[in-house]
Amino acid sequence: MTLTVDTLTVWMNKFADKIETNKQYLSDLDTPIGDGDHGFNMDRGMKAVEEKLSTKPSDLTNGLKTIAMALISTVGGASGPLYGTAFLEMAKKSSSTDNIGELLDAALAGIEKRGGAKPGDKTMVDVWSALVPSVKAGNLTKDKIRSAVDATKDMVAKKGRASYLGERSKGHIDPGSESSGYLFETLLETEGLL
Amino acid sequence: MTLTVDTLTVWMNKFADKIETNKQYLSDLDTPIGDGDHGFNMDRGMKAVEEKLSTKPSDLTNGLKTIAMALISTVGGASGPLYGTAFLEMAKKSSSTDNIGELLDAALAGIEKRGGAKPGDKTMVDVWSALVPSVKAGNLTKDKIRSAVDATKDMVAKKGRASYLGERSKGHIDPGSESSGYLFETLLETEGLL
Amino acid sequence: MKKIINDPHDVVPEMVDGMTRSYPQYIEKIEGTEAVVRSDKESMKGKVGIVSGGGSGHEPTHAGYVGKGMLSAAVCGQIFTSPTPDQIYAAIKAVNQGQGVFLVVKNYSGDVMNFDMAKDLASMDDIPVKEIVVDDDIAVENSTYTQGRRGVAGTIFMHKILGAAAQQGASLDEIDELAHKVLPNIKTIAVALSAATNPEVGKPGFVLKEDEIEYGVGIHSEPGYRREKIKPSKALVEELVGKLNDEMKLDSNKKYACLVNGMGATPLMEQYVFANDVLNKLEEFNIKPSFMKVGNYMTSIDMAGISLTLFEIKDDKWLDYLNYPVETIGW
Amino acid sequence: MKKIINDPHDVVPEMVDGMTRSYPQYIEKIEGTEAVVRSDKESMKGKVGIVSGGGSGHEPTHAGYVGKGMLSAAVCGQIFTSPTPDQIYAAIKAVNQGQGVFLVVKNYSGDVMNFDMAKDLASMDDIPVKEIVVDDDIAVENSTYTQGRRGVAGTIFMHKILGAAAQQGASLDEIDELAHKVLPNIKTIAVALSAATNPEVGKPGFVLKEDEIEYGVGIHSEPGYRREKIKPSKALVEELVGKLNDEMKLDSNKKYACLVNGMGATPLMEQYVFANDVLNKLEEFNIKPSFMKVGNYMTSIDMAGISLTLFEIKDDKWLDYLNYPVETIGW
Ligand SMILES: Nc1ncnc2c1ncn2[C@@H]1O[C@H](COP(=O)(O)OP(=O)(O)O)[C@@H](O)[C@H]1O
Ligand SMILES: Nc1ncnc2c1ncn2[C@@H]1O[C@H](COP(=O)(O)OP(=O)(O)O)[C@@H](O)[C@H]1O
Ligand SMILES: [Mg+2]
Ligand SMILES: [Mg+2]
Ligand SMILES: [Mg+2]
Ligand SMILES: [Mg+2]
Repeated sequence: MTLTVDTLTVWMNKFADKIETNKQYLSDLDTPIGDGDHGFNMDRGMKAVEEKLSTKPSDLTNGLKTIAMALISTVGGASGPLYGTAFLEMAKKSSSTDNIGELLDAALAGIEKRGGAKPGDKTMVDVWSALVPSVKAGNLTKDKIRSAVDATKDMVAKKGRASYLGERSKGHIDPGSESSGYLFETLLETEGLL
Repeated sequence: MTLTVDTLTVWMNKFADKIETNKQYLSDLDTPIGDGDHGFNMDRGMKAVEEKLSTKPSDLTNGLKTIAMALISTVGGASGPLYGTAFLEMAKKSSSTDNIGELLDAALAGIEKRGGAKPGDKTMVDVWSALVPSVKAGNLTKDKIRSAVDATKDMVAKKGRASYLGERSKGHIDPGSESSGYLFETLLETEGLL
Repeated sequence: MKKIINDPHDVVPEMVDGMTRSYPQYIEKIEGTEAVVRSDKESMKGKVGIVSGGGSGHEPTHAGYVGKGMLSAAVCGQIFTSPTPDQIYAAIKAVNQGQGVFLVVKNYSGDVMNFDMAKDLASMDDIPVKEIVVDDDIAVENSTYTQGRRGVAGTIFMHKILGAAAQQGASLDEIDELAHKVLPNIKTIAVALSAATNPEVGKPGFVLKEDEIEYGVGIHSEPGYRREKIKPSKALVEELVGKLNDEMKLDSNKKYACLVNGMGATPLMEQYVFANDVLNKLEEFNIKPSFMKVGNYMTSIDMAGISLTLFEIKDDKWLDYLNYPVETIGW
Repeated sequence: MKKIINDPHDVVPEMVDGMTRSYPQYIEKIEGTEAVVRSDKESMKGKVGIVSGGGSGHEPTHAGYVGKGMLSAAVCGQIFTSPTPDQIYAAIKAVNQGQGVFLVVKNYSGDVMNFDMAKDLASMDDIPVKEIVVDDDIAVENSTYTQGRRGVAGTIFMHKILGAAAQQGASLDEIDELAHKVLPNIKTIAVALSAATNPEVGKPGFVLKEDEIEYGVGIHSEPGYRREKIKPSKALVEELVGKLNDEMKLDSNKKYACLVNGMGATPLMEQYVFANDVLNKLEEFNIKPSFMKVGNYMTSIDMAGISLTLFEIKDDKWLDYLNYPVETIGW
């Protein structure tokens, strides 16, 4: 349950790969209820993260800060400040703990504060708020991730671009939730982390 | 061989009908080697001519002038001033003769002067210059008209919009020649004229 | 997708270079960013800076409105994607003259969050920053529980008015007050004939049938409120002015500015025909706009369609601001 | 065909009404015609009148260039069809102030003949009239035996220069001399991605495949000189600047004005990317344009494509004329 700069790097590289593989799919998810760019946004950001991490940050705090700054300065859109804030809050928190659960708690709080979304608003907050407790409880599974993501499908969006659709946002998975799902999946796949 | 205000009116109404029936075809001819509007231009003009003639001009000169002014002020494009000039020159000439051949001679001279085209330039001048002598000789036929029009097909345009195509203007009938063909056909069909 | 571009990923930097290099008399690039600032630095001296920006694809918005009398800087994000806080922050710093900086943001979560983060950065530098979030698109239901309405073409009226006020020496607080007074009076509604194709995406945001239109679309091909068969311009005007009237209660005793805005692929020919029908319809309300513009002002790449903005001019000073001379590419 | 219009036959009058009613500060209709004249009559007093016109479908050309410092009047023909002599004549009479009237005609048989007939009418009224026939399109081979070259986007430089000279009091003879000096230095070449659809015709002038472009098309969808697969913007610039160079022999010791012109449906985004490539290419010749414009200036209804105009500025006064302030809708 301890995050180190090394496991962080492994995690991020896996996440970057997953995003790259699924960038078209993420953008396709963003097409009916958004503007069709979520995959491209995230891919641009994670490419920058990979590049920055390749210069080997000295410690966990620096690593998290590097990721945050890379995301904030390359992703743009809604997901940039949200993912960026998540890692920035983890960086801040990492001065007092390296427990992944506590770090993710801080990240979630940051996302909620930045975007003002609550669970049920059909945003990445739904996935984060469902899965962070599982991480802390040590019982995160692929199934839990999948169902947290899929749960956004029948929600009516209250925040983000999808909210302009009102009731018609129903029936589509939220793209930011899908990419957040990848973040948790790759966390699960990172050996020696959970 | 005498043109009167009555035969002129019959002729023009027939010509207007023929133009209306074939306006799409004329515009289609104008598409590969022009701008696709010749039929619409002529139809707009001949509708105006019909309307003006319905107020029964007092004599031949007035009739021809009425036609000229209607064409000049409604057709626009290249065909407007050309057909307009043709009838204007006939109007002028009609003070000294009502012989259709002599009138058409004056018309052709006007067209040549206005547009500067010579026979072989793939314009309506080709049809007029081939057929006016036949009218004068009293041996105008449908076949002669058809072949005068068709002869423009293999010419390379030197004047008008089609000239921008150079060699590629070959293989297409000139739209202004086709409409001029209709003018001579309806002349032939007007009883008591030739 | 058939477009005059090079690598789709390079569209934004190449476009920004194209703008700044074609019009060096008005704008220049802020080193290391895709943000542009006025070339005429003299014109900014001692004035509040007005900064706007957002995703690219709405040209001439936003960079086309940078210049004396209008915006001080504009931040060009990726296509249809909010610019990042570091770039917005660079623009804030580039225009700050000690009088503070005012941000004009369109109401999209991305824009709002990125501009907020830039504001946080600026406040660490003790640069006073205030902002307005424009939400003129009435196609979307309003609600305090949701994101609310989108910012669309009416935003250019905000740019114009605040730019004129700043040029004439208004303080940050005065501009803030002006912006919030003006905002509720700007309303916009659009109709699309076809969606935009983001070059990075390579296909249109939605597909309409050969005889179909959609009312209420957003400037990023966000879906609208109704699809139906194409109608004559007069009928489209009937629908759009009707919606605006429901919202604003048009009144012959009031003054209005009117913007007919082409979405990028709609020829001026159609825009003028539409504008003529708008003027006819407003005449039925005994209204003759006090200010009018027709053209491509807030586009959506190559979307075919038109938006109609009405702006109730509550104060004659606002009309002066609209008429105030500017030196920009796009106004 | 999906267009925001009413009856296709009413497009021109409705469009002209839309323009004049939206911008009464610049233009007004000449009673009983589809021609427009400056509203600012004071600005015409004692000056030579500059009249242009042609078929409609090229908006903002021509009516958009009527106003103080530019055209005195513009005559709007049917779509892609020269206006008629009576309308041109009405415009000549409306602007004549006793100093004579100068006509700017584009080289199409229709335009040339109709303007000539109008000149004949005017000479019967003893109004001195001179004219220039613009033929800047280098796509077509030149020859004295044929119609010669077409007049396209470069025409707006002619409008601008003659308008500025007239506003500053040049005589009819001086304007005539200026026009003929300027003319051989303006050259234009275009590339199309899709043809225009004339609303009265209802279908496009030609059809290109999804990945095809055509070089050298005219502004009425006249066919060009070569079709090929779509290429990056850089490669299009290579072709078009190459053609212009063959014609003009670009020279770093000379001054140039440059116009990147969108054909109606091409977004500014693409135009700026293309402009950036043009500037790069000209840099290879060590040329930096002394004057530049990018936008929809001489459109072809809804054609997608771009034209590139280079204008060698042989006299610094020409540059002053280009920069001279105007009050128009479209410049
Ligand atoms: N206010 C918000 N709070 C939390 N998440 C949000 C908010 N707004 C948007 N999102 C998330 O961002 C995702 C969209 O990201 P992206 O497409 O990259 O940005 P944009 O909407 O600006 O194009 C949504 O799917 C949603 O999960
Ligand atoms: N200079 C000319 N002399 C004689 N006829 C001409 C000339 N220019 C064009 N034409 C005729 O006009 C016809 C085209 O007319 P139209 O399509 O109505 O005008 P536009 O070319 O202006 O669209 C051509 O087919 C040709 O016969
Ligand atoms: Mg998105
Ligand atoms: Mg034609
Ligand atoms: Mg986006
Ligand atoms: Mg024509």
